[in-house]
Amino acid sequence: MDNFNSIEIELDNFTGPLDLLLQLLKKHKLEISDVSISEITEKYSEILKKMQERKLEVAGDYFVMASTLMLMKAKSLIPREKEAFEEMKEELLFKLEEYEKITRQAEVLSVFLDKRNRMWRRGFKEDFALKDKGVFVQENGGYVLGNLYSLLIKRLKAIEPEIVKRARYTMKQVVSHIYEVFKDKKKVRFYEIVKGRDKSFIVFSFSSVLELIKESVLKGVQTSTFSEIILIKSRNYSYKNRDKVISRYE
Amino acid sequence: MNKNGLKKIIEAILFSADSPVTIKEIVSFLNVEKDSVEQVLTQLKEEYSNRGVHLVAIAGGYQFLTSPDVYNYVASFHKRGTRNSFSKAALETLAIIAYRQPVTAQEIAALRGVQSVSQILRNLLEKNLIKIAGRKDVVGRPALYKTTKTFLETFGLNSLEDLPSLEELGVEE
Amino acid sequence: MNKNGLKKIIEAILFSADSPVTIKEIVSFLNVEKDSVEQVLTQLKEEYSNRGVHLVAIAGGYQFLTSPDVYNYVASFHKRGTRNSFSKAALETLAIIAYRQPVTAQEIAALRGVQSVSQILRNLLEKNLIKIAGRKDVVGRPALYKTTKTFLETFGLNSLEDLPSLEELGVEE
Repeated sequence: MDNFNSIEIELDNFTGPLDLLLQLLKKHKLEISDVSISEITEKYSEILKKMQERKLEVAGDYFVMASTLMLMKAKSLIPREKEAFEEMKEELLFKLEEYEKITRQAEVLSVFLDKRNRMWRRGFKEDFALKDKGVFVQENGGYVLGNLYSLLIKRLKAIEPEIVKRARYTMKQVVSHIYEVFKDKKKVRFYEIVKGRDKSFIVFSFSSVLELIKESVLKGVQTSTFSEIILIKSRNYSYKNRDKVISRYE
Repeated sequence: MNKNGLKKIIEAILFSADSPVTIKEIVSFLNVEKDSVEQVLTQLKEEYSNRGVHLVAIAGGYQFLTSPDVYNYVASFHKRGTRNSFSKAALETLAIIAYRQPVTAQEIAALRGVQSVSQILRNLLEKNLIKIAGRKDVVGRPALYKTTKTFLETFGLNSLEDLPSLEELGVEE
Repeated sequence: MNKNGLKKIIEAILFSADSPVTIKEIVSFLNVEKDSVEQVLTQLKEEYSNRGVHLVAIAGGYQFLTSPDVYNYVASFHKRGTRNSFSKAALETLAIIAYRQPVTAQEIAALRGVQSVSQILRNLLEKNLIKIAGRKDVVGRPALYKTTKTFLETFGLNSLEDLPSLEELGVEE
């Protein structure tokens, strides 16, 4: 067994099982064959073990490859499984070859990147355009939107799951609740309507109240811009006829 | 370092800087004579004097700026770009309309957690990025908004199906 | 507009833009012959070829960039060290998309021998290096990924054709 400390293979630097296998084959100048499969399997498993010992997070992908190698090893030992072994070998070789091409192409990109990184664009831009710098939509407009939308949804989910799904309340419920609150009262602070309720209820209440004000069911009074809204029963409020109004809401 | 090498370095530094660079900064950075830096700057100024870009002594330092006689062209060239530039609020609003259409202003405001989006909607309507596509059959009959073909063009989409799904974006529905 | 006037304007526009400007944009903005724009660009490229700043054909357009041979000085002057860097896995993923586009996430994962590449794809999408360009017409209609103009800019490529083929790399197809 090799002394793993001397292996220059970086344990935490594989991009996947194919990468690990390829590095292993190169390092030990091995080829995948019935003679060497046992050795390869052993070395591969040994590295996985090392990775686990080092508490590196080893993705399941690596174990799938390990079991493939073990299966190949088993087949290589049984004469009548020779053909099956050859098939598996061909498939693995093909994958490795394709993967090797990709590593070459990745190297090409890395060379281009290196050269580009040695050039600087102009840092200063005279402000010919807007003062308020907007997000410039490039080719990825759809993704920009999608990403924003997903952030919105995530944000909302954290504070208020109901708005995202189907709202827990209907306008009907909220309006009916408002009618109840005003049943024995002439004047109510907006806060009293939504006291102890969640955000989506507040949102619905706010828009319902606006509607009811428009319909002269309620009157809204605010002493200054951000002060509390005080609601007062108005001429169209009628507890008896409430169902007629409520039914108009969805 | 020969003269031409020094000139190249100073030129590149001035070009890539985002504010004027002083002679002192260059001298102390390159550890060269003040004289030679001044000579290079004079030479660069001279070489650029009849170009579209000038080297200008400004705010105690030096900076490359576009020449004043082509300013109008440059300014209007870059203003064209603002057509496709949006505030984040506008983009959020567009995102909601794109994903949930048809939606009402109220629903958009609720999702964005703001009181009103009417100003933004007016703006987007003006730019022809959204349209009113009917009214919702509830009290007040609020307008229902949808995205337009211009929207698709502006965002480089073939169809609304090109919008990545929430799943692809790593969000569970 | 005489030749020198045109040159000044184009120079100033390119100089002040923060991303590559295409010939097409200049032609349509200035309403001049494509030929004369091309001539000016060739001339400018030539004039800047031995300076600290070069005119570079990139991402299908033109952009002034500092010359690579003064990189060290510029970088240490601005105290900006590492620039764009990518993990090996991200580079492999980009290589697959660049060379085989359009591809699905599943195809990328299979080629790399891993179960999932969604995290890397999200990352690349966020950086605007790749985009979703339609959907494959198979069950599930998976997204097809392509590289973007930002990818070309980031890697200093003028077009995808600049990428050497496997044959040129000495690999049999």
